[in-house]
Amino acid sequence: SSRRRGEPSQETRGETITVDRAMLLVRQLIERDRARYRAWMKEEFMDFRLTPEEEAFQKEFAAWLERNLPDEWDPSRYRLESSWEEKARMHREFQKLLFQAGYAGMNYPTAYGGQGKTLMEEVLVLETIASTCIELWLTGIITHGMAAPTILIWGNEEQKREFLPKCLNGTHIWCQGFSEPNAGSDVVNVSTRAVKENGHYVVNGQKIWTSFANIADYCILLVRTDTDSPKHKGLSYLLMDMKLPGVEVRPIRQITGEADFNEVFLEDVRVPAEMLVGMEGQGWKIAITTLMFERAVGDAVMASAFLRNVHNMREMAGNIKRSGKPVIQDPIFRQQLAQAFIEVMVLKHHGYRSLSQLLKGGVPGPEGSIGKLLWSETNQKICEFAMEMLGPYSQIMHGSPWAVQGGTWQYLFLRSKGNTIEAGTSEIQRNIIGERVLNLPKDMSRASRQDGR
Amino acid sequence: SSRRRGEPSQETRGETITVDRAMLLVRQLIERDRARYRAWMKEEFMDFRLTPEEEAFQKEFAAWLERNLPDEWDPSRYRLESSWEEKARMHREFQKLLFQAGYAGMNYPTAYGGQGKTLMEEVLVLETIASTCIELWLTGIITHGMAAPTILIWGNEEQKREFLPKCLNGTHIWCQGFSEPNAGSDVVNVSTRAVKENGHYVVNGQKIWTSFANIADYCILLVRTDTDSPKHKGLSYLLMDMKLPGVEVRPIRQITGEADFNEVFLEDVRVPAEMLVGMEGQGWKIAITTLMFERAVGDAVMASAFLRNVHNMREMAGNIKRSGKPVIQDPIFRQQLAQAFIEVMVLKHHGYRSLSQLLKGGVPGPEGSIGKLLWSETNQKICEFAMEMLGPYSQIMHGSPWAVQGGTWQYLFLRSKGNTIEAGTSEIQRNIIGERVLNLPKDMSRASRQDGR
Amino acid sequence: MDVRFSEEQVEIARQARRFLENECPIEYVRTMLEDERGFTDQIWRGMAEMGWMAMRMPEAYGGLAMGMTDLAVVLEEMGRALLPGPYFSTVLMAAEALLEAGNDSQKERYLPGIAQGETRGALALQEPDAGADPGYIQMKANPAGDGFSLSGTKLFVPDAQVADFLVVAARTREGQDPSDGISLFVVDTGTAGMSVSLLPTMDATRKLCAVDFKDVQVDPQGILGKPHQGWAALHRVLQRAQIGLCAENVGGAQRAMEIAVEYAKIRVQFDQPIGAYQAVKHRCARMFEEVESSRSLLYWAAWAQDQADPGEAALAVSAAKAYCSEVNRNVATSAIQVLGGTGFSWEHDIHLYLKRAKANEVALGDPVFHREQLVLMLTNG
Amino acid sequence: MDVRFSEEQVEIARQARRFLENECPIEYVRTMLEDERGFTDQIWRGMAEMGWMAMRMPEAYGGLAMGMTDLAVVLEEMGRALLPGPYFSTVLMAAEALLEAGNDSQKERYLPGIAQGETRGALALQEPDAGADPGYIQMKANPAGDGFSLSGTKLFVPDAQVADFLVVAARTREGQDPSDGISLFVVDTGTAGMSVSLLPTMDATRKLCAVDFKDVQVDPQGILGKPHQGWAALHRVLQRAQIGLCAENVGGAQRAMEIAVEYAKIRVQFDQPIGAYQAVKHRCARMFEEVESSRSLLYWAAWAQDQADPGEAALAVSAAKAYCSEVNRNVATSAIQVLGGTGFSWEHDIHLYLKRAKANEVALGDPVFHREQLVLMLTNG
Repeated sequence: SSRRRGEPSQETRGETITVDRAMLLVRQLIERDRARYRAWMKEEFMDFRLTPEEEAFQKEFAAWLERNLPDEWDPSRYRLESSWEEKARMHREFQKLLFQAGYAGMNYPTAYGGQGKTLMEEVLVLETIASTCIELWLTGIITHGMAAPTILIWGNEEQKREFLPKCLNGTHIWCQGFSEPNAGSDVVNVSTRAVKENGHYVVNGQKIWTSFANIADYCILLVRTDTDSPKHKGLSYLLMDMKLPGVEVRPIRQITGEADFNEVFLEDVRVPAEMLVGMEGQGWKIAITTLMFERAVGDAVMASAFLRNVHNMREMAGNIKRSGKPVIQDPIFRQQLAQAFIEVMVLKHHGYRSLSQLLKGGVPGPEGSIGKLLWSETNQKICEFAMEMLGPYSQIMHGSPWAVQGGTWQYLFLRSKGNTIEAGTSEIQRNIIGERVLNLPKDMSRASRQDGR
Repeated sequence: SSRRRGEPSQETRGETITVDRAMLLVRQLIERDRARYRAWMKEEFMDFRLTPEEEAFQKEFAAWLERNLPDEWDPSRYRLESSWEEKARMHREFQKLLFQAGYAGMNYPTAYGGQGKTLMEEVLVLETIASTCIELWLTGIITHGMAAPTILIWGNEEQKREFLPKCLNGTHIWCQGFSEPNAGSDVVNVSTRAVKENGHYVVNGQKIWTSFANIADYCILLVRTDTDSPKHKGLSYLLMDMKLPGVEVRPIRQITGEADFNEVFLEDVRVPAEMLVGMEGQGWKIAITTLMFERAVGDAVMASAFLRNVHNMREMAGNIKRSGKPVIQDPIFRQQLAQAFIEVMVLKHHGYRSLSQLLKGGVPGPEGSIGKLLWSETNQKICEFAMEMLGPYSQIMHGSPWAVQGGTWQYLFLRSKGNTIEAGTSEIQRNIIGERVLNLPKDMSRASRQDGR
Repeated sequence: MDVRFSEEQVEIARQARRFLENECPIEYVRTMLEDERGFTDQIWRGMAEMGWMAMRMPEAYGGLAMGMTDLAVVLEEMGRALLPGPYFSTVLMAAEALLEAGNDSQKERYLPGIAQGETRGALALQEPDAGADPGYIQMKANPAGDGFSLSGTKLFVPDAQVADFLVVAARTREGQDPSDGISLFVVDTGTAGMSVSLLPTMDATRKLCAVDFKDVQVDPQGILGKPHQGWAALHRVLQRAQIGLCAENVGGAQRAMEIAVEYAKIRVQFDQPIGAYQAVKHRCARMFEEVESSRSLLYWAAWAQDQADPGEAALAVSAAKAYCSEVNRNVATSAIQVLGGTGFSWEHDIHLYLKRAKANEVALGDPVFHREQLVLMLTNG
Repeated sequence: MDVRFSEEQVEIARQARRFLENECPIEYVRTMLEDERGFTDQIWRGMAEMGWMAMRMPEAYGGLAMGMTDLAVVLEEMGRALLPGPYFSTVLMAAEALLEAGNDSQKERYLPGIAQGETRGALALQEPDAGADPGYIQMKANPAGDGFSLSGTKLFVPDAQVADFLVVAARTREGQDPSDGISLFVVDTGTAGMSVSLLPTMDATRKLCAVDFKDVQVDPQGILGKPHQGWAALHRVLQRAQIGLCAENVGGAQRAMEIAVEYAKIRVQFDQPIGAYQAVKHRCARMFEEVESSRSLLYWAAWAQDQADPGEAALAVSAAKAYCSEVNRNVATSAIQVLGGTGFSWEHDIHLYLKRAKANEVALGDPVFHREQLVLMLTNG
């Protein structure tokens, strides 16, 4: 078949699909990748190797990236000196460059601006970006990691044609409106209301911890359309234009001093009914499946970014001194460096295992929580080690000539403290593993809840 | 007043005392110590120093111990080669020696065979024993740490005159029958029944994890005398002769290979009614208060024993080699040695703080759980460090000429794994701290229990 | 033996708590984050009136002749309040150095001014290649006339930007061991060739500076103690300053724990307060264990400094500095996790505790350094 | 890239599980604890029939010419079953050394016998002062006639008490670096001057021996590979054996976790199964994370040994050996805590898992050693 993944097919065109149909579709899409994949892989062995084609592609892209990296880019400058407006501009330009060169959306159908290849090529692109300039790409992580995959899998034809190309070519930046002030870890506890009225959803409520809301063009928004159903069944998934009247964004400054998050206040915001993804009541299902797919890809990409940090740490160990001797000569810090490397390798090969599973037709399940725990805790550990290695230099921030490696570690260290909180706390992840993977009983208070999630 | 702590006083003689009266008595007894203490202490400063009298006493006892230690004693031989019969015999002989020299029961009234001094002298004796030959003394830990203090504080005059001298002079060894197979951490879940009948309690049930039951003369036994009251209110505290018909002891072999614990089966055991301590229904209160007092003393004594282990570890580090070089030259193991020392110092000075509180009239509370957590986790950590230091030698057990330090670490390592389980698991201790010290709410399932402990 | 506080100490603590609650609320701390001086004259005067500047000075210089144990009580409260400003640099570093090594005229010149809240000092010690080793001193002081000439760079100098004078440690000769050949100097900050620049630091509640020396001339009156043999005095000064950091750590960790525990009681998730869940409850219990344990070592170290032999005193300091540092860092980090998103926001105060904890951890020897010191002592003794 | 098992590998694992469940139930393991040989002829024959002795041997010697990835699948099952006996010493150490360094006649002499389950070997490597460093080889082999004479002591030699021959690593000259000057020898255990004694060890499922050599003569046929240059071959053998230990660790940890999780579902305390409490639930979740993570590194290391360049292969081995060792130890320890008093009793099997974990942790380089190796590789590369 010459039809590519996610291209409009008879059965989905113009039709609102059900949850089960959508899951089936996801499996079918992956099945096609798998079929192509089988031809490449050595059947006899578990194999971490890239195929020759993959390896050639990776080299080609790395060379392209090397030539095309924007001059103004530098990780600590981008992170610590650029305003959000500058970050948004640089990200859009970078994404546009990627798009024009044919490296954006490797696994998206060509009909929507993608390259019609497999997820494997996409991962190779993302890993390469992560190992050199992840900062530039991070600004688009909701766009590419959440919004576009959701629209591709769950969106109707109009939504796909409207939004996917603009995600891939750098026109749109998206943000994610899931968390609410009174929900916390209890994510389904969404109280933002959407009432259908004259072909619009009228939305009222408040979102919090919304990255990029201050620069985003659109928002993937979880709203409650039904207050009678059990908690997770009354939710719906909207695509909201951030320029609509009634949307107000207030930045939240976090402990790094920067404002990576925002509060979003929604007052009588009129979102056109066509902006509903799937059907009313499917919001939670849509949010959760996309999240699980994203995670399998994210781990390998994260590992690539962390490996760069470990290399930076190794370099730093040769320069920073204790009692006049480079830290790299000290067995204690050598152990830490090794441990950091080991844990990044765990994340990387865990990611490859998940990815392999995904490419071969498996659907990622609750064991994806391991990846969340691994990346967040590994990053925290690397940052702790680096700060210990820095000794008193751990105090000197970006902007001083005495700052080591541009003062990036101080930012990363503080930022990492949010990792075990954002995207589902470690406590929630361990509940998921305990209850949904190991089948341990729920505790009484949560077991007694009605929705029985 | 020339009356010493715990001497029979008008108001308690021959009378069954109530719980509140008993607590009051405890406070009064301590108050007397405190009054004596005030004369010694420097009022101006927090002071860890011993008074000149205390220091002289400590030296005198250390010298005595040095001269009088049984020849046959050697820690690893005592622990790993002696049968329980031999251990019991050696302990009795040692305790008798202590008694004859006037070092047994320093803080017990002379009327009951004690020395009529304060708890401080008792702690000095125990610390000195712990730092040289704790093994000899451990066989009597239930006798001296649980049975005798309980009888002293809660027992009636007859009980005190009958049992205390025999505890102190080495005649009796006691064991503790609290835990039951189906209770686990839920200690109040006692189902061993005692029914009063013709001046006896007829006892039926099963106890588990009973140290020394195989060599003990008597047992402090927690039984249920009332099945209608809430769990912890229907318990009573008996002193049971282990030679009574119907008592059957079966050793439990633990992971070290030795059998330090036993199951005790009780079938129609007729315990005379005079062997009830306090009143029916007071069993839980008696058990818990004694436990808390014991803990405050135990921490400093444990620290003294652990410090000896850290010194052994230091010595070992000079002998064991890695790649031909003594481990003591390796900064990684030096850090571990230091950390072991630090944590023992934490335990020691935590113990001194608790002890000080106790001597000055405070009643130890639920924060005593810290001590339990500290000693158990510190001991586990020291043993882990020592085993890492030993490298492949960690495998070689007592009995081989290649065994390091008599193969004692292997025993200690395995034995230490029980520390966070016995005497209240770490999980239970942290519930106590969370709920009773920090006043955090109970979780729903436990909050919903009737007894509301 | 008596390990409880005397009534006097309890009263000192109570007064300190009251003063700091009034004068150093968290809003004051936040204002001082942005302030280059890092303190107001008003609070400084108030602290002098409380007698805090002179607690350990002899009565001859207006002091109270108290011990480290008493000072630790106050410092614990300062750590709890995250007190910004040059108290630590002036009282625990500069004044202690003068008390240890100064001659009568040097003491006379500086101490009364410090006691009255008019003079501030700092200790220029740490060097760029020293890492966490406060005893690694390579900056040269060369003989010049009947005095010395200082050249080089000192880093991480606390609150030098508001100091009237600096105590400087420099090497006047190469010794047999690193501690031999170190001399101490006292130099007014206006002296030619000295330049002080503020460093941008993560913990902005205690400012750190770089101090450059370029042929800074010190006359004989500026030599503190016997030349070449400054290490012994400096080592004693450092021990007290390290105890000071331990006390701050205990106070800070105590407060961070309280914040987390209070939040755990009121924040509801899945229909019950999060403190009811063992994951949070046991986390809080661990904080309590750690805070109480660090307090036990602090008390030991402070007591040993006042009362025990020098060997035990040094041992206790290194044990406490290693342990209390890690506890404060762990507790502050753990508190953020309990607080969740709230704890990750700039608006909430908990991050200020984490940042001070990290600063205290690496100041005057980090845990790795102090554990190594401990083993040196344990294997020599 | 494809990181799932092939169907063939899944089938190998299934067969191994079935065989070991039948032939190596825990009662068998317990019986072997007390048995000096540590295995029965029956199980050995069965394992040979399964083809496990010869999985990695060339077909010429009766082998299946498979990779480390396939072998790892079987070893994971063996770790799960705590298989006692000389499989590891014979197949992963002695046979691998012959495959790496042996000439045709040496291979011909030993390999077919091993493949058929008739011959057993062991590797005499570790020395008393080596600690965790398997590469610290000081025992001397002096030239004697046209062969060599061996004198010295080897310790911690797995299952030498039932070996027909030993591969011995000894120093034939002092080299520029420690790896230069090492030679390998193959010596039958009956040879005069050699004495083998069983050591009493904590993990009695794998016996360890001390082997004394007193002027043991080795003729030229006993020299394995090029004299003085044995390290390269030995290093490759060690890597595979280390992967073998990783696989055992993953299998053991997996089983220990399952035991703990099952218990947490049925053991009731305070009216609900203990697995409902987060303290236990999250402990179990951590075990799962750790087991899966160790599996990820095991797969990488086994794959890299078969398919990647030698640099990545060595890196992966050290990463996996450090990590999987700690995971198995942690999981077994944690399982005891979940099991409570039951887990502390000899009667329950969990302690056997802890003991094997500790044995595997220190065998062929402990985590500290392998982390140091990693940094050596990362900083040279």
